[in-house]
Amino acid sequence: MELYQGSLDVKAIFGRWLDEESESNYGAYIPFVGTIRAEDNIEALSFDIYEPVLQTWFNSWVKKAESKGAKVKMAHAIGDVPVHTSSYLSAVFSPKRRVALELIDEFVEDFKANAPIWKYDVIDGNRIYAEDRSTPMEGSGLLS
Amino acid sequence: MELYQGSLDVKAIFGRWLDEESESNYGAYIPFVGTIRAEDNIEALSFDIYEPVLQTWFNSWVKKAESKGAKVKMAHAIGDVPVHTSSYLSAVFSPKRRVALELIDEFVEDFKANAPIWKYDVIDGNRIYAEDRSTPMEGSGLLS
Amino acid sequence: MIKIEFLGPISVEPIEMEATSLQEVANRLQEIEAVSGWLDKCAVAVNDEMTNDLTKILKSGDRVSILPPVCGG
Amino acid sequence: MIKIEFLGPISVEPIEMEATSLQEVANRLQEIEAVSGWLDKCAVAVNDEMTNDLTKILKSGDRVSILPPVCGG
Repeated sequence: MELYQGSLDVKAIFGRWLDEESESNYGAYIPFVGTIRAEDNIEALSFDIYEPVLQTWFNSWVKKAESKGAKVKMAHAIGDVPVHTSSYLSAVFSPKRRVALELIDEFVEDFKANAPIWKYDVIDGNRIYAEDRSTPMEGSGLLS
Repeated sequence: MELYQGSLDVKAIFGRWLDEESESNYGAYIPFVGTIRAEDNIEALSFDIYEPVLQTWFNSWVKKAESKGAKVKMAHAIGDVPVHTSSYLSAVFSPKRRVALELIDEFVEDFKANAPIWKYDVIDGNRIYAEDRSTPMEGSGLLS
Repeated sequence: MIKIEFLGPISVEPIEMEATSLQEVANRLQEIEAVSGWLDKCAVAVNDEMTNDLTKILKSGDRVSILPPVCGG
Repeated sequence: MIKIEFLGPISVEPIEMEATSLQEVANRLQEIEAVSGWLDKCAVAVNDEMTNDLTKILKSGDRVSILPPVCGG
Protein backbone atom coordinates (compact mmCIF):
# COMPACT_ATOMS: atom_id res chain seq x y z
CA MET A 1 0.00 0.00 0.00
CA GLU A 2 1.33 3.40 -1.01
CA LEU A 3 0.19 6.85 0.11
CA TYR A 4 1.35 10.03 -1.60
CA GLN A 5 0.98 13.75 -0.91
CA GLY A 6 -1.07 15.12 -3.85
CA SER A 7 -1.78 13.61 -7.28
CA LEU A 8 -0.47 10.15 -8.17
CA ASP A 9 2.14 9.61 -10.87
CA VAL A 10 -0.09 7.00 -12.51
CA LYS A 11 2.29 5.97 -15.30
CA ALA A 12 5.20 5.44 -12.91
CA ILE A 13 3.16 3.39 -10.44
CA PHE A 14 1.46 1.33 -13.19
CA GLY A 15 4.84 0.55 -14.74
CA ARG A 16 6.53 -0.30 -11.46
CA TRP A 17 3.72 -2.69 -10.49
CA LEU A 18 3.98 -4.32 -13.94
CA ASP A 19 7.74 -4.76 -13.43
CA GLU A 20 7.34 -6.07 -9.87
CA GLU A 21 5.15 -8.94 -11.12
CA SER A 22 6.83 -9.49 -14.49
CA GLU A 23 8.15 -12.92 -13.45
CA SER A 24 5.23 -13.92 -11.20
CA ASN A 25 3.40 -15.75 -14.00
CA TYR A 26 0.11 -13.87 -13.61
CA GLY A 27 -1.98 -13.91 -16.79
CA ALA A 28 -4.21 -10.95 -15.93
CA TYR A 29 -3.35 -7.51 -14.52
CA ILE A 30 -6.31 -5.18 -14.02
CA PRO A 31 -5.61 -1.71 -12.65
CA PHE A 32 -8.33 0.76 -11.71
CA VAL A 33 -7.37 4.42 -12.15
CA GLY A 34 -9.55 6.99 -10.37
CA THR A 35 -9.30 10.53 -11.74
CA ILE A 36 -10.86 13.73 -10.39
CA ARG A 37 -13.71 14.90 -12.63
CA ALA A 38 -14.32 18.61 -13.26
CA GLU A 39 -17.84 19.18 -11.93
CA ASP A 40 -19.71 21.56 -9.62
CA ASN A 41 -16.98 24.19 -10.00
CA ILE A 42 -14.46 22.30 -7.91
CA GLU A 43 -10.75 23.06 -8.34
CA ALA A 44 -9.69 19.85 -6.65
CA LEU A 45 -10.77 17.14 -4.27
CA SER A 46 -8.91 16.75 -1.01
CA PHE A 47 -8.47 13.61 1.10
CA ASP A 48 -7.86 12.73 4.74
CA ILE A 49 -6.74 9.17 5.45
CA TYR A 50 -6.57 7.27 8.71
CA GLU A 51 -3.62 5.08 7.87
CA PRO A 52 -3.65 2.46 10.69
CA VAL A 53 -7.19 1.29 9.89
CA LEU A 54 -6.61 1.59 6.14
CA GLN A 55 -3.55 -0.65 6.48
CA THR A 56 -5.57 -3.26 8.39
CA TRP A 57 -8.32 -3.11 5.76
CA PHE A 58 -5.75 -3.51 2.99
CA ASN A 59 -3.97 -6.39 4.75
CA SER A 60 -7.24 -8.31 4.93
CA TRP A 61 -7.59 -7.90 1.15
CA VAL A 62 -4.04 -9.11 0.60
CA LYS A 63 -5.00 -12.31 2.45
CA LYS A 64 -8.32 -12.65 0.63
CA ALA A 65 -6.56 -12.26 -2.74
CA GLU A 66 -3.85 -14.76 -1.75
CA SER A 67 -6.52 -17.35 -0.98
CA LYS A 68 -7.54 -17.08 -4.66
CA GLY A 69 -3.97 -17.16 -5.95
CA ALA A 70 -4.14 -13.43 -6.68
CA LYS A 71 -2.45 -10.24 -5.52
CA VAL A 72 -3.81 -6.74 -4.83
CA LYS A 73 -1.98 -3.41 -4.85
CA MET A 74 -3.14 0.08 -3.99
CA ALA A 75 -2.00 3.69 -4.02
CA HIS A 76 -3.93 6.74 -2.80
CA ALA A 77 -3.39 10.48 -2.57
CA ILE A 78 -3.45 12.52 0.65
CA GLY A 79 -4.43 16.21 0.56
CA ASP A 80 -5.39 18.16 -2.55
CA VAL A 81 -5.72 16.50 -5.97
CA PRO A 82 -6.55 18.91 -8.84
CA VAL A 83 -9.21 18.04 -11.42
CA HIS A 84 -8.05 15.77 -14.27
CA THR A 85 -5.31 14.25 -12.12
CA SER A 86 -5.54 10.94 -10.25
CA SER A 87 -6.15 10.24 -6.56
CA TYR A 88 -6.51 6.47 -6.62
CA LEU A 89 -4.85 3.50 -8.27
CA SER A 90 -5.53 -0.09 -7.35
CA ALA A 91 -4.86 -3.35 -9.14
CA VAL A 92 -5.43 -7.07 -9.12
CA PHE A 93 -2.99 -9.64 -10.53
CA SER A 94 -4.20 -13.20 -11.07
CA PRO A 95 -3.32 -16.29 -13.08
CA LYS A 96 -6.92 -16.37 -14.37
CA ARG A 97 -9.02 -13.59 -15.89
CA ARG A 98 -12.32 -14.52 -14.18
CA VAL A 99 -10.74 -14.25 -10.72
CA ALA A 100 -9.15 -10.92 -11.67
CA LEU A 101 -12.35 -9.44 -13.13
CA GLU A 102 -14.42 -10.42 -10.11
CA LEU A 103 -11.80 -9.39 -7.57
CA ILE A 104 -11.18 -5.89 -8.98
CA ASP A 105 -14.93 -5.22 -8.77
CA GLU A 106 -15.25 -6.43 -5.16
CA PHE A 107 -12.00 -4.74 -4.12
CA VAL A 108 -12.94 -1.32 -5.54
CA GLU A 109 -16.50 -1.48 -4.16
CA ASP A 110 -15.34 -2.52 -0.69
CA PHE A 111 -12.72 0.23 -0.86
CA LYS A 112 -15.42 2.83 -1.58
CA ALA A 113 -17.56 1.54 1.31
CA ASN A 114 -15.00 0.74 3.99
CA ALA A 115 -11.62 2.39 3.46
CA PRO A 116 -11.19 5.13 6.12
CA ILE A 117 -10.74 8.02 3.70
CA TRP A 118 -12.65 11.31 3.78
CA LYS A 119 -13.23 13.41 0.71
CA TYR A 120 -13.63 17.19 0.49
CA ASP A 121 -14.54 19.45 -2.43
CA VAL A 122 -12.07 22.31 -2.85
CA ILE A 123 -13.93 25.44 -4.02
CA ASP A 124 -12.36 28.91 -3.86
CA GLY A 125 -9.66 27.41 -1.68
CA ASN A 126 -12.17 26.13 0.88
CA ARG A 127 -12.36 22.46 1.89
CA ILE A 128 -15.98 21.22 2.11
CA TYR A 129 -16.74 17.67 3.34
CA ALA A 130 -18.43 15.66 0.55
CA GLU A 131 -21.04 14.35 2.98
CA ASP A 132 -23.73 13.59 0.36
CA ARG A 133 -21.32 11.28 -1.53
CA SER A 134 -19.98 9.54 1.58
CA THR A 135 -21.02 6.15 2.97
CA PRO A 136 -21.24 5.13 6.64
CA MET A 137 -18.77 2.30 7.27
CA GLU A 138 -19.92 -1.19 8.31
CA GLY A 139 -21.09 -1.11 11.93
CA SER A 140 -21.91 2.60 11.94
CA GLY A 141 -24.31 3.85 14.62
CA LEU A 142 -22.82 1.63 17.35
CA LEU A 143 -22.54 4.53 19.81
CA SER A 144 -25.84 6.28 18.95
CA MET B 1 -7.98 -0.60 -32.28
CA GLU B 2 -4.27 -1.30 -32.57
CA LEU B 3 -2.53 -4.44 -33.86
CA TYR B 4 1.19 -5.03 -33.39
CA GLN B 5 3.66 -7.63 -34.60
CA GLY B 6 4.85 -9.46 -31.46
CA SER B 7 4.64 -8.44 -27.79
CA LEU B 8 2.89 -5.22 -26.78
CA ASP B 9 4.78 -2.30 -25.22
CA VAL B 10 2.26 -2.21 -22.38
CA LYS B 11 3.66 0.82 -20.55
CA ALA B 12 3.75 2.94 -23.71
CA ILE B 13 0.20 2.05 -24.75
CA PHE B 14 -1.19 2.46 -21.21
CA GLY B 15 0.43 5.89 -20.94
CA ARG B 16 -0.68 7.06 -24.36
CA TRP B 17 -4.29 6.03 -23.70
CA LEU B 18 -4.14 7.89 -20.35
CA ASP B 19 -2.85 11.00 -22.15
CA GLU B 20 -5.43 10.73 -24.95
CA GLU B 21 -8.26 10.94 -22.42
CA SER B 22 -6.61 13.25 -19.91
CA GLU B 23 -9.06 16.09 -20.65
CA SER B 24 -12.11 13.90 -21.36
CA ASN B 25 -13.37 14.10 -17.76
CA TYR B 26 -13.64 10.35 -17.26
CA GLY B 27 -13.49 9.37 -13.58
CA ALA B 28 -12.57 5.71 -14.10
CA TYR B 29 -9.97 4.09 -16.39
CA ILE B 30 -9.77 0.30 -16.19
CA PRO B 31 -7.22 -1.46 -18.40
CA PHE B 32 -6.96 -5.22 -18.71
CA VAL B 33 -3.44 -6.51 -19.42
CA GLY B 34 -3.15 -10.09 -20.71
CA THR B 35 0.28 -11.67 -20.28
CA ILE B 36 1.52 -15.03 -21.54
CA ARG B 37 1.91 -17.51 -18.67
CA ALA B 38 4.74 -20.01 -18.64
CA GLU B 39 3.00 -23.40 -18.62
CA ASP B 40 3.07 -26.72 -20.47
CA ASN B 41 6.62 -26.04 -21.71
CA ILE B 42 5.56 -23.37 -24.16
CA GLU B 43 8.12 -20.81 -25.33
CA ALA B 44 5.48 -18.44 -26.64
CA LEU B 45 1.93 -18.19 -27.81
CA SER B 46 1.28 -17.14 -31.38
CA PHE B 47 -1.78 -15.39 -32.81
CA ASP B 48 -3.57 -15.12 -36.16
CA ILE B 49 -6.08 -12.31 -36.51
CA TYR B 50 -8.74 -11.74 -39.14
CA GLU B 51 -8.71 -7.96 -39.04
CA PRO B 52 -11.86 -7.04 -41.04
CA VAL B 53 -14.19 -8.98 -38.75
CA LEU B 54 -12.25 -7.93 -35.65
CA GLN B 55 -12.67 -4.28 -36.67
CA THR B 56 -16.43 -4.76 -37.10
CA TRP B 57 -16.64 -6.49 -33.70
CA PHE B 58 -14.66 -3.67 -32.10
CA ASN B 59 -16.74 -0.94 -33.77
CA SER B 60 -19.91 -2.43 -32.31
CA TRP B 61 -18.31 -2.19 -28.85
CA VAL B 62 -17.34 1.44 -29.45
CA LYS B 63 -21.02 2.17 -30.11
CA LYS B 64 -22.20 0.11 -27.14
CA ALA B 65 -19.78 1.95 -24.84
CA GLU B 66 -20.80 5.34 -26.26
CA SER B 67 -24.42 4.59 -25.42
CA LYS B 68 -23.31 4.36 -21.76
CA GLY B 69 -21.14 7.50 -21.94
CA ALA B 70 -18.01 5.35 -21.97
CA LYS B 71 -15.12 4.56 -24.31
CA VAL B 72 -13.28 1.32 -25.12
CA LYS B 73 -9.77 0.82 -26.48
CA MET B 74 -7.92 -2.29 -27.51
CA ALA B 75 -4.51 -3.50 -28.63
CA HIS B 76 -3.51 -7.03 -29.64
CA ALA B 77 -0.39 -8.83 -30.79
CA ILE B 78 -0.05 -10.71 -34.10
CA GLY B 79 2.43 -13.59 -34.38
CA ASP B 80 4.68 -14.88 -31.60
CA VAL B 81 4.51 -13.50 -28.06
CA PRO B 82 7.09 -14.97 -25.65
CA VAL B 83 6.09 -16.04 -22.11
CA HIS B 84 5.97 -13.24 -19.52
CA THR B 85 5.27 -10.63 -22.20
CA SER B 86 1.85 -9.25 -23.14
CA SER B 87 -0.40 -10.05 -26.08
CA TYR B 88 -3.52 -8.14 -25.15
CA LEU B 89 -4.41 -4.77 -23.68
CA SER B 90 -7.93 -3.41 -23.54
CA ALA B 91 -9.48 -0.60 -21.52
CA VAL B 92 -12.69 1.11 -20.57
CA PHE B 93 -12.99 4.81 -19.71
CA SER B 94 -16.18 6.03 -18.04
CA PRO B 95 -17.42 8.93 -15.92
CA LYS B 96 -18.73 6.41 -13.38
CA ARG B 97 -16.99 3.46 -11.77
CA ARG B 98 -19.99 1.05 -11.89
CA VAL B 99 -20.32 1.43 -15.65
CA ALA B 100 -16.57 0.94 -16.08
CA LEU B 101 -16.39 -2.15 -13.84
CA GLU B 102 -19.33 -3.82 -15.58
CA LEU B 103 -18.21 -2.87 -19.08
CA ILE B 104 -14.62 -4.14 -18.75
CA ASP B 105 -15.97 -7.53 -17.64
CA GLU B 106 -18.47 -7.80 -20.54
CA PHE B 107 -15.96 -6.44 -23.05
CA VAL B 108 -13.19 -8.89 -22.10
CA GLU B 109 -15.56 -11.87 -21.96
CA ASP B 110 -17.13 -11.06 -25.33
CA PHE B 111 -13.64 -10.56 -26.73
CA LYS B 112 -12.63 -14.06 -25.58
CA ALA B 113 -15.77 -15.57 -27.12
CA ASN B 114 -16.18 -13.63 -30.36
CA ALA B 115 -13.04 -11.83 -31.50
CA PRO B 116 -11.69 -13.61 -34.62
CA ILE B 117 -8.28 -14.44 -33.19
CA TRP B 118 -6.64 -17.88 -33.21
CA LYS B 119 -4.10 -18.96 -30.63
CA TYR B 120 -1.23 -21.41 -31.03
CA ASP B 121 1.21 -22.88 -28.52
CA VAL B 122 4.81 -22.51 -29.64
CA ILE B 123 6.81 -25.57 -28.51
CA ASP B 124 10.25 -26.39 -29.94
CA GLY B 125 9.55 -23.82 -32.64
CA ASN B 126 6.35 -25.57 -33.76
CA ARG B 127 3.00 -23.78 -33.83
CA ILE B 128 0.17 -25.95 -32.42
CA TYR B 129 -3.45 -24.72 -32.55
CA ALA B 130 -4.80 -24.32 -28.97
CA GLU B 131 -8.03 -26.11 -29.92
CA ASP B 132 -8.92 -27.25 -26.39
CA ARG B 133 -8.86 -23.65 -25.12
CA SER B 134 -10.76 -22.20 -28.08
CA THR B 135 -14.46 -21.33 -28.27
CA PRO B 136 -16.76 -21.63 -31.30
CA MET B 137 -18.04 -18.16 -32.21
CA GLU B 138 -21.74 -17.26 -32.02
CA GLY B 139 -23.59 -18.94 -34.87
CA SER B 140 -21.08 -21.75 -35.33
CA GLY B 141 -22.29 -24.90 -37.09
CA LEU B 142 -24.35 -22.98 -39.67
CA LEU B 143 -22.87 -24.94 -42.59
CA SER B 144 -22.76 -28.38 -40.93
CA MET C 1 -18.13 -17.12 -58.80
CA ILE C 2 -18.10 -17.25 -54.95
CA LYS C 3 -14.80 -17.39 -53.09
CA ILE C 4 -14.58 -19.48 -49.90
CA GLU C 5 -11.67 -18.81 -47.55
CA PHE C 6 -10.64 -20.76 -44.46
CA LEU C 7 -9.25 -18.78 -41.55
CA GLY C 8 -6.79 -19.46 -38.72
CA PRO C 9 -5.78 -23.10 -38.23
CA ILE C 10 -7.77 -24.58 -41.15
CA SER C 11 -4.98 -25.22 -43.61
CA VAL C 12 -7.05 -25.37 -46.76
CA GLU C 13 -6.46 -23.08 -49.75
CA PRO C 14 -9.34 -20.81 -50.83
CA ILE C 15 -11.95 -22.46 -53.05
CA GLU C 16 -13.97 -20.87 -55.85
CA MET C 17 -17.42 -22.20 -56.72
CA GLU C 18 -20.74 -21.29 -58.33
CA ALA C 19 -23.43 -20.90 -55.66
CA THR C 20 -26.53 -18.73 -55.13
CA SER C 21 -27.04 -19.32 -51.39
CA LEU C 22 -25.14 -20.32 -48.26
CA GLN C 23 -27.12 -23.56 -48.28
CA GLU C 24 -25.48 -24.46 -51.59
CA VAL C 25 -22.06 -23.60 -50.16
CA ALA C 26 -22.80 -25.80 -47.14
CA ASN C 27 -23.77 -28.75 -49.36
CA ARG C 28 -20.52 -28.46 -51.33
CA LEU C 29 -18.24 -28.00 -48.32
CA GLN C 30 -19.74 -31.04 -46.56
CA GLU C 31 -18.36 -33.14 -49.42
CA ILE C 32 -14.77 -31.93 -48.97
CA GLU C 33 -12.97 -34.17 -46.50
CA ALA C 34 -10.40 -31.62 -45.26
CA VAL C 35 -13.21 -29.19 -44.50
CA SER C 36 -16.27 -31.18 -43.39
CA GLY C 37 -14.91 -32.00 -39.91
CA TRP C 38 -14.54 -28.29 -39.14
CA LEU C 39 -18.04 -27.17 -40.13
CA ASP C 40 -19.95 -27.96 -36.93
CA LYS C 41 -17.68 -25.66 -34.89
CA CYS C 42 -17.17 -22.89 -37.45
CA ALA C 43 -18.94 -19.56 -37.82
CA VAL C 44 -19.49 -17.86 -41.17
CA ALA C 45 -18.99 -14.36 -42.56
CA VAL C 46 -20.09 -13.09 -45.98
CA ASN C 47 -18.03 -10.17 -47.22
CA ASP C 48 -16.64 -9.83 -43.67
CA GLU C 49 -20.04 -9.64 -42.05
CA MET C 50 -21.00 -12.43 -39.63
CA THR C 51 -24.19 -14.27 -40.56
CA ASN C 52 -26.57 -16.84 -39.06
CA ASP C 53 -28.78 -17.10 -42.14
CA LEU C 54 -28.41 -20.22 -44.29
CA THR C 55 -30.92 -18.89 -46.86
CA LYS C 56 -28.72 -15.86 -47.49
CA ILE C 57 -28.56 -15.15 -51.24
CA LEU C 58 -25.07 -14.93 -52.71
CA LYS C 59 -24.05 -13.04 -55.84
CA SER C 60 -20.98 -13.41 -58.00
CA GLY C 61 -17.92 -11.90 -56.33
CA ASP C 62 -19.13 -12.56 -52.79
CA ARG C 63 -16.54 -13.83 -50.34
CA VAL C 64 -17.47 -16.43 -47.68
CA SER C 65 -15.14 -16.81 -44.66
CA ILE C 66 -15.09 -19.89 -42.44
CA LEU C 67 -14.07 -19.00 -38.86
CA PRO C 68 -12.97 -21.85 -36.54
CA PRO C 69 -13.07 -21.63 -32.68
CA VAL C 70 -11.30 -18.54 -31.35
CA CYS C 71 -9.10 -17.71 -28.38
CA GLY C 72 -7.81 -14.16 -28.27
CA GLY C 73 -6.12 -12.47 -25.34
CA MET D 1 -7.94 7.00 31.09
CA ILE D 2 -9.48 6.31 27.64
CA LYS D 3 -8.71 8.62 24.73
CA ILE D 4 -11.46 9.35 22.19
CA GLU D 5 -10.39 10.78 18.83
CA PHE D 6 -12.61 12.10 16.03
CA LEU D 7 -11.47 11.47 12.47
CA GLY D 8 -11.88 13.23 9.14
CA PRO D 9 -14.43 16.04 9.02
CA ILE D 10 -15.47 15.91 12.71
CA SER D 11 -13.67 19.00 14.00
CA VAL D 12 -13.61 18.08 17.66
CA GLU D 13 -10.41 17.82 19.68
CA PRO D 14 -9.60 14.46 21.30
CA ILE D 15 -11.33 13.80 24.63
CA GLU D 16 -10.00 11.86 27.61
CA MET D 17 -12.38 10.10 29.97
CA GLU D 18 -12.66 7.27 32.49
CA ALA D 19 -14.68 4.39 31.03
CA THR D 20 -14.68 0.59 31.29
CA SER D 21 -16.80 -0.24 28.23
CA LEU D 22 -17.85 1.21 24.88
CA GLN D 23 -21.37 1.53 26.30
CA GLU D 24 -20.04 4.03 28.83
CA VAL D 25 -18.23 5.93 26.08
CA ALA D 26 -21.46 6.01 24.08
CA ASN D 27 -23.40 7.42 27.02
CA ARG D 28 -20.87 10.21 27.52
CA LEU D 29 -20.53 11.13 23.84
CA GLN D 30 -24.32 11.35 23.41
CA GLU D 31 -24.22 14.24 25.90
CA ILE D 32 -21.69 16.27 23.89
CA GLU D 33 -23.51 18.51 21.41
CA ALA D 34 -20.71 18.79 18.80
CA VAL D 35 -20.47 14.98 18.70
CA SER D 36 -23.94 13.51 19.27
CA GLY D 37 -25.24 14.37 15.79
CA TRP D 38 -22.44 12.32 14.19
CA LEU D 39 -22.88 9.14 16.20
CA ASP D 40 -25.65 7.44 14.20
CA LYS D 41 -23.51 7.47 11.05
CA CYS D 42 -20.09 6.78 12.60
CA ALA D 43 -18.19 3.53 12.95
CA VAL D 44 -15.84 2.78 15.85
CA ALA D 45 -12.32 1.43 16.21
CA VAL D 46 -10.58 0.51 19.47
CA ASN D 47 -6.79 0.67 19.22
CA ASP D 48 -7.19 0.85 15.41
CA GLU D 49 -9.31 -2.28 15.21
CA MET D 50 -12.89 -1.86 13.94
CA THR D 51 -15.53 -3.14 16.36
CA ASN D 52 -19.27 -3.82 16.42
CA ASP D 53 -19.39 -4.79 20.09
CA LEU D 54 -20.84 -2.23 22.49
CA THR D 55 -20.05 -4.45 25.52
CA LYS D 56 -16.35 -4.38 24.66
CA ILE D 57 -14.30 -3.89 27.84
CA LEU D 58 -11.87 -0.98 27.80
CA LYS D 59 -8.72 -0.64 29.85
CA SER D 60 -6.72 2.43 30.71
CA GLY D 61 -4.65 3.63 27.75
CA ASP D 62 -7.11 2.35 25.13
CA ARG D 63 -7.78 4.62 22.19
CA VAL D 64 -11.28 4.85 20.67
CA SER D 65 -11.60 6.30 17.14
CA ILE D 66 -14.83 7.68 15.73
CA LEU D 67 -15.00 7.26 11.92
CA PRO D 68 -17.58 9.31 9.98
CA PRO D 69 -18.91 8.32 6.49
CA VAL D 70 -16.12 7.64 4.01
CA CYS D 71 -15.52 8.29 0.32
CA GLY D 72 -12.13 7.23 -0.95
CA GLY D 73 -11.12 6.98 -4.56
